[in-house]
Amino acid sequence: MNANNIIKSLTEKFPNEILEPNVESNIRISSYVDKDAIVNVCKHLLETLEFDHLSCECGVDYPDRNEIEVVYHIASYSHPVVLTLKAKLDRDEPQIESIVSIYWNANWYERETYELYGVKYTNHPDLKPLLLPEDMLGEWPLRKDYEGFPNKTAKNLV
Amino acid sequence: MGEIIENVSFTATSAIHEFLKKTPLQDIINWGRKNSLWFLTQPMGCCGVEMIAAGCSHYDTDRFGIIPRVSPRQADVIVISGYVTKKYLPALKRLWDQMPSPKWVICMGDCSISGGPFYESYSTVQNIDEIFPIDVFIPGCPPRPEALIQGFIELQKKIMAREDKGSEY
Amino acid sequence: MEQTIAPSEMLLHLGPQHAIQPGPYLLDLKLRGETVVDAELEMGYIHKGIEKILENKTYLQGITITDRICYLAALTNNEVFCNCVEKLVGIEPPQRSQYIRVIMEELSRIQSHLLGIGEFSTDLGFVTMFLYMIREREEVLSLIDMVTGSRITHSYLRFGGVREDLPEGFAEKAMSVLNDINKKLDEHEDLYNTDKIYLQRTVGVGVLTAKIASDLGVSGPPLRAAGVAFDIRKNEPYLVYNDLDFKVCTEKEGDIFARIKVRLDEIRESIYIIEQAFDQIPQGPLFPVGTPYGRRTPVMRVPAGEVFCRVEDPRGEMGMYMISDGSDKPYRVKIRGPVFPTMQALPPLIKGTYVADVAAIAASMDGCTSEADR
Amino acid sequence: MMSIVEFLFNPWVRGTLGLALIGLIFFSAVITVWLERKFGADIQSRIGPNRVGGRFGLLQLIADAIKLFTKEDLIPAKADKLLFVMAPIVILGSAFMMIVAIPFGAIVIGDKSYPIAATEFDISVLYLEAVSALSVLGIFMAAYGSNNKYSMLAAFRNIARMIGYEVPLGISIIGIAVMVQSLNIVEIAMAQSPLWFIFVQPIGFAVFFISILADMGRLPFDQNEAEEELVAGWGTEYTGMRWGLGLFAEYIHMILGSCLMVLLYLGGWNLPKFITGIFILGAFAPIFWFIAKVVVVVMTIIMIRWALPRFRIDQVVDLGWKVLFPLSILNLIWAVALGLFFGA
Repeated sequence: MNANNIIKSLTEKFPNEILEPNVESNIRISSYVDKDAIVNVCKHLLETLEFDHLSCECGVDYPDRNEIEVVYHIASYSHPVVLTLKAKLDRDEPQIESIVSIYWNANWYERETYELYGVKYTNHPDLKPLLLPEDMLGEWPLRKDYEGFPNKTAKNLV
Repeated sequence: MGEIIENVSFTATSAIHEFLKKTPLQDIINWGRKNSLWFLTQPMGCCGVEMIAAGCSHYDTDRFGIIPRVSPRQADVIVISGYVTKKYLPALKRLWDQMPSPKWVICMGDCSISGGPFYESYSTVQNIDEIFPIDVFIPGCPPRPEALIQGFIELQKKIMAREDKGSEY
Repeated sequence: MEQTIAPSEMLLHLGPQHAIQPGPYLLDLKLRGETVVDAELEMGYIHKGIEKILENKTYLQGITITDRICYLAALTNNEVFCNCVEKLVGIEPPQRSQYIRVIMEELSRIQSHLLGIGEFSTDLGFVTMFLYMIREREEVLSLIDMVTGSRITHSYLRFGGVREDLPEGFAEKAMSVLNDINKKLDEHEDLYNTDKIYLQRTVGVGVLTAKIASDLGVSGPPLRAAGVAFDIRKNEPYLVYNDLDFKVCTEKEGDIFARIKVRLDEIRESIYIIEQAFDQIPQGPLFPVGTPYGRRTPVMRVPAGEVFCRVEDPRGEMGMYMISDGSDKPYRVKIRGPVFPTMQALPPLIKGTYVADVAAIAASMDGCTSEADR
Repeated sequence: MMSIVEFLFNPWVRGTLGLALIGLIFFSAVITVWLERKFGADIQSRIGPNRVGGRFGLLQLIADAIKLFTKEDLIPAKADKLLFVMAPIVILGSAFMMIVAIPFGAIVIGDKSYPIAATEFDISVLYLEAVSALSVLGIFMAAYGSNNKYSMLAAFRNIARMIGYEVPLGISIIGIAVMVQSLNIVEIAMAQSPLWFIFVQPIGFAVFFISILADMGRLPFDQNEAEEELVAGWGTEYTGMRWGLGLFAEYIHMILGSCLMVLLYLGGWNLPKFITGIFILGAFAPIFWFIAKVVVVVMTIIMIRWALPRFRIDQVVDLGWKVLFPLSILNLIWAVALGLFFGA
């Protein structure tokens, strides 16, 4: 499985949904994906390109662009190529379809992204906070404009 | 007897203990207590690993009569061995309430003393000393097992000198 | 998990404080008699927000924080963080540093596996084995202590190298300790292989097949015990692992016994790697010559860009995704710990087993709550 | 000579001796706990208690007892108070009821031996087995009374296990009773004068040993207080003194079980005649011989505890019904055959 082949296969199958494909090295590829096509792209990756291991899923906040990116790192147990898929979401109302139906272990990653960034995953089986207590929901602490961070320090420290 | 806790009944009378405190008999009781400080196994972070190691062959807290217990009902000392988070604090308070007095708290590691490297985190609780009556602070990140043993010995000294915060019972 | 309980069922909360746990988590079990009907895991009890903290620390300060992601694999956590920064900056540590890193990380793997096997043994009621394992672990820890100056949180790695050179006579001392451990390990394994009760408790219990394991995103020893030879050291070699000869230890069965066997084999394999590394280690500088990188690099600006790095943690695949915006602090750091998916795989795995097996299975997965929570 | 015998048979003297025995049993339980800690430490290459009371930590258990007895006594709000309070007493009581029938050695004067037992009756072995099983009741009371799910699971396990081991235990005892043609434990002990029953019925001994381990709840059969799964088993909600009593009861149970093993299979107090013929030795040697054997058995049990992992509960029941039960039947057939061969 070659990095260029993967990109080729992806862009041929999804000419409009895969944007800015980029081969960083022979084992790292990155690309933007249209947020509505994420499930189909993942299905294609799993079924034809041997990407059977969702390594990681996370959110990144860009307040100046008013965007939240959801980043998927999809790897494989058989070849060393890691594909970084990014989907841009509207920061005011971030919403994307869940990929739990394709990669089972996306479950907790999505719950985590939900409570830390406020990204709503549609079709998620059980979307509720994972790490934080229930009453911290809505603070979205990993967003860049989260206010509670440097202020909530120990009183006897500088 | 301390304050009345709701829904818990006591069978001993406080008068006996008030009387005992004035007599040298309390020294004997304290001797027994200090030599059998059973701590609650409740690892919470890096320090938790060192706490486990302190009970094992190389350091062997059993020499001092200090052994780990799993049930809070039979423990005397709770070692706060890490960052207390907002989510864990209610559980920790409950564990503390479940322990029968006399009971003591040891703060192990910088995280539980002041927050350590995580003092500015959105998820941790600061100033544990306002929540629990802490007798001994063990600095270090994490403190070595020797330091934990020394902390226990300091607690023993405090108990013998009747200066500890735990023996209100 | 359905909260409704049938008349013959019972809801049992294991945790947040319970003896099977290396750190607090809450395992809700629905029991029918001794059989687990349904299970749910709740975590976050020691969630520290490391990702947010890393965004607000300079790169050098970040090394200290990465130590505390998982207290049993501080060196590999350092490694993945330094790897990311080195890739972004475009430097590579000199050969000697790379060998030292390999040696230290393998030592760290040995101590982590020893503790893992020990904790598993104590959950079977095999307390003596736990103490034996810890006894041997202390020897390894004192070796690490000798080089880094601390037992658990080392902050030993620096961008482009390591903080200190190996002390005099380290190789001889290390090899004598490791050979000793090798011998004792044979004894222990003999005990594990012949003890009838141990075999009854482990063989065929908690089977995680290769198909399910890869579906659940599990990596590390639990996956290798199912027969998938997935090891980042081989699949995507970093440092000098290409020059070293080692095999990926796998078993076929995927049960508890196989998981422990894989860990025991990996300890031997790590000892073999360290032996080779001591033979091949060259003399030379610790930091790349001609660059400003050294033991102390207080202010460091990293060119803008993003990188995803993976290393092999004692528990599996440790990944880190770093975005830099050109300042002296990372814009976003995502830590992909190996325990997170492993813990996630626990509730489906324990469904249908007995309560006693819950402890054994949970311990054999070797979870590290601190890392899963971050 | 006869006056000593009459003196010994005086009910008042016997009552006092019985009380002293209870004290001694308590004391021996303390020693056993200490032994377990030191011995366990030795096996685990630790040192064990060595700060309190000299090098060997002799006073460690005294300190533990003082602490336990002065700890706050909590009764959970939702507990069934009567059961909660009574449970440790029942557990301890079942152990003490065993003392009544167990002879702790004998005084041999001339040809006659006078066993040191509180009572001597014809079905004492049956009685011992029945009373020893009572502790299960106590444990169930504790579990139900404390309203704790871990305790409840422990109690269920305990009962499941008891059904598994109690049958083979009984049948292996019947094997001995057939051979001696008596259920009186004194007669059984005396019948082993030249030949111990462990050599006559090795299978029976194996079955009995495993069953009695399960009866005591020692590892590998301590499913009812598996610390790693069920926190502290039935004692999860118990604090201080009450828990301490239960703990002592378990150790007393262990000592008495060892006594039973010595009496039934390991030759009791019997010594060759040329030793007991000497007056002073006859008064003391059988007792020491008996106690020495008990100590060896206790040490073995402690060693087993630190050397083995724990069975799962269904495996214990499997072991009881699929292995021990057929073996005990086999042993019974063997005993009957031997009896017919020699008796006829």
